Amino acid sequence: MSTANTLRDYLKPGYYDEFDYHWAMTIDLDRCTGCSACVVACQAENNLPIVGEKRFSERREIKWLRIERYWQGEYPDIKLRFLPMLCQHCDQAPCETPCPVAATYHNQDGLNTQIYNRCIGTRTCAVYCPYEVRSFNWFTYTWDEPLEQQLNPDVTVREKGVMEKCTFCIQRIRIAKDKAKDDDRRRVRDGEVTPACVQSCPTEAMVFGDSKDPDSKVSQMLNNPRGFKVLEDLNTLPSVVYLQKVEEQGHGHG
Amino acid sequence: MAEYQEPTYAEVNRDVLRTMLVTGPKYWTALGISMTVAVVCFFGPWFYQIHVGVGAAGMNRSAFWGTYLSNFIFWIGLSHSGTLLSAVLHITQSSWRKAIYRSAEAMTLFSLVTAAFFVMVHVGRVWFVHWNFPVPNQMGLWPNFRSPLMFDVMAVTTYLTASSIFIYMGSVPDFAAVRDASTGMRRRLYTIFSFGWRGTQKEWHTLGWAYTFFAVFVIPLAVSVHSIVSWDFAMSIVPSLHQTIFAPYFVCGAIYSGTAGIVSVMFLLRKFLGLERYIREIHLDNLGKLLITLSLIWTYINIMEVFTGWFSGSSFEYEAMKFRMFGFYGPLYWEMLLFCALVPLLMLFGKIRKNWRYMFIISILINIGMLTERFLIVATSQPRKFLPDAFGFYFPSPVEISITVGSFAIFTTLFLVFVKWVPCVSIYEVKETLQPLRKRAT
Amino acid sequence: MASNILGLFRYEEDFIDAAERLKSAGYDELTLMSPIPLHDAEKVAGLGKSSPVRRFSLAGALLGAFGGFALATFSATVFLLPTGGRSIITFPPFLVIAYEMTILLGVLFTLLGFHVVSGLPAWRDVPYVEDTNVDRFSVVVEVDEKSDPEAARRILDEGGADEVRDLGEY
Amino acid sequence: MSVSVLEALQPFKKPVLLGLVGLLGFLVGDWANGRFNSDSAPVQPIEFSHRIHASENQIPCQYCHVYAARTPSAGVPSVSKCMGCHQSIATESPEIQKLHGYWEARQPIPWIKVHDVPDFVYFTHKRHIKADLECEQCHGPVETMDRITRVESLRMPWCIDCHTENQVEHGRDCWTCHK
Amino acid sequence: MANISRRDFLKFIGAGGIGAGAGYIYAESVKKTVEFLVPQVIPPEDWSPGVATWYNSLCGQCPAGCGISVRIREGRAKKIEGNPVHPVNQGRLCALGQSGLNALYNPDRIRTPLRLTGARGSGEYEPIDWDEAMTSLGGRLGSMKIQGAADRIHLLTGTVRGHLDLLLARFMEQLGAPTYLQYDYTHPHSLYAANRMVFGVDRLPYYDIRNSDLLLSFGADYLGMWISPVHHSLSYGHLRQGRPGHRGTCVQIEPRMSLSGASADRWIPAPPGTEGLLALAIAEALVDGGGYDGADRADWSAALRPFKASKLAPTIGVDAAVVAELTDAIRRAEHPLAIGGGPAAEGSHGTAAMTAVNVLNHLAGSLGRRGGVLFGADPVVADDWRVRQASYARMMEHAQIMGRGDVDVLLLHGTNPVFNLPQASGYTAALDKVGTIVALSSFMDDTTAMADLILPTNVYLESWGDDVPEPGVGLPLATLSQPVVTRIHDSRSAGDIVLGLAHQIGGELPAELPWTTMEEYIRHSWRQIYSVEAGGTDAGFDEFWKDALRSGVWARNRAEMEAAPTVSPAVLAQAGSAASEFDGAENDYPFVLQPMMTQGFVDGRGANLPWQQELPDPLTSVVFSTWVELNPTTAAELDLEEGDVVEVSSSAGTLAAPVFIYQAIRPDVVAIPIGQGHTRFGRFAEGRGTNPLDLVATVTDESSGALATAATRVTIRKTGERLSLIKTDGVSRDLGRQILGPAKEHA
Repeated sequence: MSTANTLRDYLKPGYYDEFDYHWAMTIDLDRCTGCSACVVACQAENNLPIVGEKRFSERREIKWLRIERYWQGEYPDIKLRFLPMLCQHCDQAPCETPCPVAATYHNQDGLNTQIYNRCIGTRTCAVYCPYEVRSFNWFTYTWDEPLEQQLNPDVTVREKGVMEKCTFCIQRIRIAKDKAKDDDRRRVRDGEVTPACVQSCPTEAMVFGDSKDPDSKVSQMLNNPRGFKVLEDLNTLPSVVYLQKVEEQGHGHG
Repeated sequence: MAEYQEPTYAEVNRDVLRTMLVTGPKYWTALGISMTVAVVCFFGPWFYQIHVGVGAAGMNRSAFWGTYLSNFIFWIGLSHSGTLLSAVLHITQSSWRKAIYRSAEAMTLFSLVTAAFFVMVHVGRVWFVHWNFPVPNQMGLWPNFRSPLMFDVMAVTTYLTASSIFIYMGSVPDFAAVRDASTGMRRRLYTIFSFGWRGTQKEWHTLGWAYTFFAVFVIPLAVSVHSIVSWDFAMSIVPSLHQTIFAPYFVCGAIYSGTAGIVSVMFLLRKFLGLERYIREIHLDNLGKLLITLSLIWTYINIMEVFTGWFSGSSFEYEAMKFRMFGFYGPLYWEMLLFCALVPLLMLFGKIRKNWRYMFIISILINIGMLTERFLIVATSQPRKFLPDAFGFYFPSPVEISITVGSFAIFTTLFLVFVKWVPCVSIYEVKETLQPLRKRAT
Repeated sequence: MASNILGLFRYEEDFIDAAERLKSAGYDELTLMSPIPLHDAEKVAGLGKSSPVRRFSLAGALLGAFGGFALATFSATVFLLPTGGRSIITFPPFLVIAYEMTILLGVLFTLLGFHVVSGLPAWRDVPYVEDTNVDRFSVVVEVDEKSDPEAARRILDEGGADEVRDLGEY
Repeated sequence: MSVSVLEALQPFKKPVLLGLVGLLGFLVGDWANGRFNSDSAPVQPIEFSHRIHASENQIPCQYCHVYAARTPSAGVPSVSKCMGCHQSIATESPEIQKLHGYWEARQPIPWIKVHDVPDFVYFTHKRHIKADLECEQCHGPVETMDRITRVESLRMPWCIDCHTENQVEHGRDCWTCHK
Repeated sequence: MANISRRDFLKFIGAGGIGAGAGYIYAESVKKTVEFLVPQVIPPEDWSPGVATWYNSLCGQCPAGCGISVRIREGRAKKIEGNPVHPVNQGRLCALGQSGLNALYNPDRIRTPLRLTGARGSGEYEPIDWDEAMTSLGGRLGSMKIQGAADRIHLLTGTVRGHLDLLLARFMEQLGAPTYLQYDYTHPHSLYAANRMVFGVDRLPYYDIRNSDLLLSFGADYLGMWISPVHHSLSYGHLRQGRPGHRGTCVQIEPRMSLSGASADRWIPAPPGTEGLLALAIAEALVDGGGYDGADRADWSAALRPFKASKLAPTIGVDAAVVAELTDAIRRAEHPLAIGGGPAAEGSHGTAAMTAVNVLNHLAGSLGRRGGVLFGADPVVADDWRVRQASYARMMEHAQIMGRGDVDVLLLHGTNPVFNLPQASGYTAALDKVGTIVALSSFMDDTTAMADLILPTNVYLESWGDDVPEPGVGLPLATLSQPVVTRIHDSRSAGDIVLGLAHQIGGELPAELPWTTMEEYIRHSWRQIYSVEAGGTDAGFDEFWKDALRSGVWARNRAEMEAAPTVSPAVLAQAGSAASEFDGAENDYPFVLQPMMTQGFVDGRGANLPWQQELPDPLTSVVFSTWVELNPTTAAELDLEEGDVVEVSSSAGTLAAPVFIYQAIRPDVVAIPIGQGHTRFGRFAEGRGTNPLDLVATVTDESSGALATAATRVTIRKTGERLSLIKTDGVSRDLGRQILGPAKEHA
């Protein structure tokens, strides 16, 4: 391709004309019960360390996916609403630009990725992230023997001083692509990739897929009128879309 | 002070060189203490932290930045008037600069060095800190120049280089003076330092021009440096940091604290090196006036910040502001206003402005206030970001506090070393201000 | 064989006058040394209003400006790591880099300029008396067979030099 | 008194030279280590010779490294596989005796890893073999080695260069090879 | 430099040498540590490195009986997910189920048989080998059998279903030991009792939440801990958004908002112990308002007359209007469904309350109907395990026998009564009177720590077995449990131990229990299932068996439902008052205690799993500790803030724990989570928090014998100490930031 075209590409905001895939997730808050199965699924899949009580009390837990709680109203007419919060994989991610060593960047799948072994731990990305979904390894964590045997070999174990975050289970995406290549498919089929959290969700509140494929389940969910993005005003263009909880009107508490 | 007897050229040489060549036990104790403190309070804890991980500090989720960064800003800030002031005054050819600029620039240099230390203390994997520099490497990877932090790296490096050259070139003729006044190894060293300076017209002429150019370069640089430091924060979308006013706010604050710093240093030099004849009320007076102006600007910006924050009425700004003013750190906020906005007003009175002791106290208070300001910027913004469920809290750990203390020791050590290696008052420029030798009118 | 004659002056005017006289007397190998910069003396020494140093500064600044932008652009394109929806070559930040590099190279080149122009460091030994760096003004005349050393000495003496010394050859 | 810088520099000549010599020594030492005590060819528990197997007996690589073509890791042959041949072949050789020792003890052979990439690297033999790479391209002329030796650095630039030359799809994307 | 003096020369040599040494050492120091490439000795055929294989099996974390499929790489279990083809959980799995890995690889597993050396409970054990353990135990049991003292052998297990249960039963029978009890805190005794009473079936019916469009839950935390949470969650998801344009409604009636309460459209904090009355009031309104038109309508309205909402309102704290609304809702709904459980079932008249709920279902016409209560056919494996489920009352009888010293050998397996029975019950003391306590257990828990002999058992991921979930999905199915990894310690599965013992003891036992391994036994048993299904032949069983192993589950593909039983108004009189009575006078003990199971720890069995300990509680985000939930107003009255340590005391006991101010709990109720407060249970659980069951007074529900855990009154005293609760939440209000979506103008 000619230099002129190259230059044009380099000057294009966002660089990509379009992503190969655009992995996206929808979370239906009307289905979500806050049961936290996804949280453990994530911990199991991605080798999140067991940090212990002390670290928790210091607010240094490492969770790529957490459930946020918001109360509405006052007793007795009160509601509790859950909000599963994970990396939103923003297309205009505030966290990517400030990394001085480019340890976090946007790849051709529309994923906001973190390269652990490049990270030097300035923690700027975490400060810039409005969703606060990035976790930092304040220490090197270890697993009591034989707990280390449960570690997932497809995911590396991070050392002290490294930032980490949700990857949409990129290792699963990788395996799926690998499989697709083996049977000479250009693309991964819809439903072939499910991140651990989505897979485990007992109410099927989470849907994951390629939003570029119009027939994919997620694309259909994205059209749902209840859809909204958290902190949409920041124009971070998240890849995670939440479907608003349906509030039954008409009766308060008797 | 009684009427003032202007020193002769010879006296200038004698007095100034004495400060270098004659060293009393007081100096050695001072140096010893500051070095010990630096090792015990700074390097000890730092190596411990490197061993266990940054967790040794008090930072946590939502407050990923802590005192390390706030101290970084503080020291960069403190560095800010030395070189800048010196340059500006050189361009505007105000003669009162000449007695004080050398030590002011030294302050710049050493606060920059201290600041650089904090960058290394801050990062999680300091053993990879060199990845921050655009050096060709076998991985073929380069730093990300889109990052405000990279601006920082570039700016601080440039600033360090520029101001060290600035101060060095300014001292070349004085190095020659030291050379001539000394013998043996020291003489050899200073021969090298002074490039064999003789004071020929060509040398003076070239130096004059070069020096002016340095000054011209340094002024915009200094302004850019602290703007860039402010962008580390302003470029984030964090409420109460994401503000257009931040760059001027930081620059003003920086010059403010820097000038105060100069006053403190002047006081000490004058007291301990017996330079009463060279560092005089006029300097104090002018610096005092400068300080008042800066404090007013600073206060104005602070008020504007609160006003706009309140006026916006957005929950994000509001919560952050509430936390800063009335939260756990509320008292610190008011303390900052007291020290940086109210106390300086005392300098409106000439009596106070011309009194070394008062001015010293005030300048120290101002810098305490500024240190607090930097801390508040870091500690009260992140715990109040966007998602209330993730609101947190940050309190520095013993390691952090000790390292903060140690940083002052590092600065002191460097300065103490400096006064023995470089004439802390510019000999030839002081001479310039004196009456040139004329035939005695009989 | 050449030799250097030094005249040591207490007073600035004498120094200047003596220098001027020597010059008019045709001695043009003069070295005028003073503890502080003296504009009149510089005139005598034949140094104009400006200095070639500024060319170095300009060159450095320009090189820095382009070099800085080039560096940023190059390193952004070695590994394509798109971030935050920005383009690969992003002007605002790269201009900041260019700005800093402008100053950095500007300063360094000025330094270079200083050395080139002033002829420092002085590798070999040159005529010098330490008093000139304290409170004396000194003129060094280099005289050879053609010119008359006596005349030079005389001019210096009459000019009111405290001391006239023959420094011999360098 | 002289103001010559060269003259002033005289006494520093020797220390500087000493320093330079020291530096030179350092480089020599570093090189010597790499040359004479390199970890690219460690001594294996059994002196297994690829030359004999691959070159003299013409056994194809994937006869023993069976998984190479279908899994991420090539896999070393199981002890039973070795025994498959060495029940009968060259049974008296001392090295084979060692093998028998392991087999009778039902113990795996602790081969020392020669081609090793860090934990944060995701490498799959399958893809590379499917891309028609020859084993030699990364492992060197194994069939000539009596003791297996690492010939390529297996460092990132080496990977990147190859990916670039062959224009591997997303071959320069970090997450293609990192995990 | 032409002329180098000798000294200089030496100097240079020295410098060079030192440099070289340094260089060499440096190069050595930066070398990688040696890694090994260890081959298999004999590679298993279905194995290849770097490729994961999935094995389907059975989840043993709670009695819900979900199917799991475990990801194995290089022979190690890496991840547990739901078995996609299992009808109960359809590929999904709860947090606890996924933490199974923590159980398997727990650092505190018992790794070898242990014999007590110190005093009982001292925790001083010596490791012994299996032969010794088996011979000594087998000998002991055998001799007792011969002496005819076998009735002095008791077996107490947790919920054990499927063929392991039958095996244990047969073993005990052959031994001549009549007492084989199962104790499981989660077993809903009063619900069973009510069903027996109303429907005449001793089995849980299938509650078809999935297809209902109005779900009235009387205290049943169906999304959290009630019967089969994952299955209910799936159903819930469908009920909400599964049917386009048709969203089911959920109403939750409970004093403290549970997970289900949070998800409900409407949460009604009826006073504790009055849920039954509310149900009856609704029933009354339903009959009265003509929502029910059975032949026996008159009898019903007569029977229900005392429960008129207007009359009851003061007692049930819910005014008539609400009752009317709910009644209308039921009348309007196509598939109304009422379920009961949790605190409602744990009152002193829990059975009556559950009866009321059943009656409501009957009157709403939900029995035997899609989206209602379905009655399935008999299960494929005999299910008399239910008979062995010991209620509190029965446990007390058992405790008495032990207390009398009439138990010489007590075999324990997979149950923790010391933790799950209130101190007031005196069970622990009775246990101390037992001659020999033998624990078949994987972990050193509170009860195992009392044992004289400990036989380490495999965890479920290492064991053969099967299970018939109750109620499952309303159609006969059985789940197969197979070892997904080779056992990592010197442990054996309970089944194998029993079979081993049978052979040790000898006599007719080996003949009666002819299998040498559990695998063999399970295979044999499934052969029978197959032949029944296949009509008497076992031809083609091997195929069937392969499939079963592959899919991990077998289900009869035709679901025949039984007809809905007829319900007579007489049950109301039979059940008696549905209002709960409490231990402790209201003015001494102003608050009602609600010990609640959290789905992190269930009844405490999950406390030794690090992932569960580090999982923020879904409703409070608290981790690692026990907390006392108070309503904000109550807290204000007692001037308590979050983190203030309070002393909660009942007539039975006292505990101290920090306060957590919970927005959605009745002001007169105090809720404390069960799960923490283990004396012995491994590094992750020990000495952490307190156990609320120690407060529970021994009130029982006569008609079911169940312990009325929600029928104790307590008082609260501020100790003045503070203890900051570890939680992940910052501020749990959205501060008008519209984080949960754009605000909608309310209709």
